[in-house]
Amino acid sequence: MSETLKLTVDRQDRLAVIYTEGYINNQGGEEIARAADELIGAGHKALVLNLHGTKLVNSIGISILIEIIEKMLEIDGTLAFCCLTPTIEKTFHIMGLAQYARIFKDLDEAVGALTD
Amino acid sequence: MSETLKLTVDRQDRLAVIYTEGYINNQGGEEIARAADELIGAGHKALVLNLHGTKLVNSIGISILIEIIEKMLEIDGTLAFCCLTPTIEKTFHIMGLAQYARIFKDLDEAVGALTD
Amino acid sequence: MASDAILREVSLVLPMVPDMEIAAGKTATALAEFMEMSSDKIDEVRMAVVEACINSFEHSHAADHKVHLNFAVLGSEEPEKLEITIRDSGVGFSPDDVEEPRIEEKLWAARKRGWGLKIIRGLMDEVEIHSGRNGTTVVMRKLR
Amino acid sequence: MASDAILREVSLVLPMVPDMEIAAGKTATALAEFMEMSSDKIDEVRMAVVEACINSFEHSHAADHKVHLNFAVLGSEEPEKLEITIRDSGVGFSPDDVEEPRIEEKLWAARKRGWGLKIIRGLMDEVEIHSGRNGTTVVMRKLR
Ligand SMILES: Nc1ncnc2c1ncn2[C@@H]1O[C@H](COP(=O)(O)OP(=O)(O)O)[C@@H](O)[C@H]1O
Ligand SMILES: Nc1ncnc2c1ncn2[C@@H]1O[C@H](COP(=O)(O)OP(=O)(O)O)[C@@H](O)[C@H]1O
Repeated sequence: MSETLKLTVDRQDRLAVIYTEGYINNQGGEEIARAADELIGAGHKALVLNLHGTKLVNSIGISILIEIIEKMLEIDGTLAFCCLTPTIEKTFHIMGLAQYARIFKDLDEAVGALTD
Repeated sequence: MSETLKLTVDRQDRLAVIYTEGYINNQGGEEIARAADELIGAGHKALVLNLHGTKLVNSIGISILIEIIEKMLEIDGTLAFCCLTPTIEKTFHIMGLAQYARIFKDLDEAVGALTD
Repeated sequence: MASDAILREVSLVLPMVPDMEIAAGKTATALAEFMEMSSDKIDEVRMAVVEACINSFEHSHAADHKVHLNFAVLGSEEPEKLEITIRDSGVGFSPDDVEEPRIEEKLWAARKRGWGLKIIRGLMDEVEIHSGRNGTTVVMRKLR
Repeated sequence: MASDAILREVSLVLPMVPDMEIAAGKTATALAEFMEMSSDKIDEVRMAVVEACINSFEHSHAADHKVHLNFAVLGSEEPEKLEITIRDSGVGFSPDDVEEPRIEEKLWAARKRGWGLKIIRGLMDEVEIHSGRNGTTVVMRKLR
């Protein structure tokens, strides 16, 4: 109930940023996937997921994000994450997500790298 | 163990500010009382307890603060609190502490009022 | 409408040792957040639970050295009320014989304590205390 | 030195309903904070507990619809280890038969899930799973 994820989307040019706030569980993961779908549909080829406002994720929520990676690979785009807590970053490494999505310390670093 | 209170003291002229960080329980209350004693001994007649870094107190810790009020009344000094969470402020009102100690929203307000 | 169906129930058993009241406060917070209580109310519930635990830790002398807590989210369909029960199997006391603390009397008194129950009553919407030879049970409720 | 004396022990019973894993995470956090674990380790413990609870919620089909948790701070004098036991009385499973998930295989696969146990093992120092017809017990430990 209270644990609903809040999403904010910032559409730039080629790039778009999704900001999350809250717990990424089942529903949270699905909401992010929906938002990403829309952005991909609208032509954005580089997506940054800014998880600054997310301190907790679960494996179900994260596994849904694998769909976004698939879609990005299909369109030859890039998915990046930034502002991960150490535990979330560790989890992404445990899962091997780090091989298919780029991980940046903060948004500036991510945007810099993706708009070169 | 982990729940130890951290105190920082800022000695100004007549005024001194005690900043707390952490849980004000039994030991926490005693530490504050000791710090206040020292400051009163050193001649400070106005004390501000800045509880910005304290989100939880218990009644044992708070009851120890009544000693500081006594000492302040004895020397005709002033005890003030600032940056209280709404629950801590409510608790001070429930206890009637608010009649004997002044409560300010922030440090600026407290310092302003006490150095007039 | 009946508002007392139990929508969720959590139980917690804590050892009577310093700082364990924090764990009780966190469980209360988790349930209150689930109910989408305002953050101020959540904080009030947390403090009330902390006080009740400390009372059991300090005064009950329960042989099992444990406090038993139950957290129930009550409501008809939507969560309406958080009911927290704090139980010890200690020596008990007579709540009616506890004198209401007054700040005027606590100033310059040797014993400055005795605020816990007053604070609990001030922070919660309903408080019941059942106490006797088999221990003490405090039931407190907060409306969403 | 014997390091397995129980310095503190807390038990928690949760209903198998969404978001209740958060309460388990908060209790784990309270104990880990008490031990003065680093905030990174505390966060790892929290996530591992959340995952284990979700597994019981989702897969156990326990008739009592409850997860039973035990949190024990172990050590000789100082706290050294946090041991968390998550138990359900559900259908059980064979941990050895669970295939290790690999990202290469999950990409373009219909079922992308299956990461919980791997994450738990990656975040905790020791993990034991006992499972059978009477349910599943996961014991996980983290050194301070
Ligand atoms: N769980 C309990 N078991 C036995 N006695 C209790 C319990 N809770 C409260 N009491 C009694 O009630 C009195 C008042 O409690 P309280 O208002 O919390 O103040 P304090 O704990 O500071 O004395 C206590 O001093 C104690 O005698
Ligand atoms: N408590 C449990 N009771 C029954 N089966 C379980 C339990 N925990 C895990 N399992 C089994 O182990 C499998 C792997 O679990 P996990 O790695 O957490 O991934 P996921 O939950 O996403 O499937 C589950 O699909 C389930 O079959």
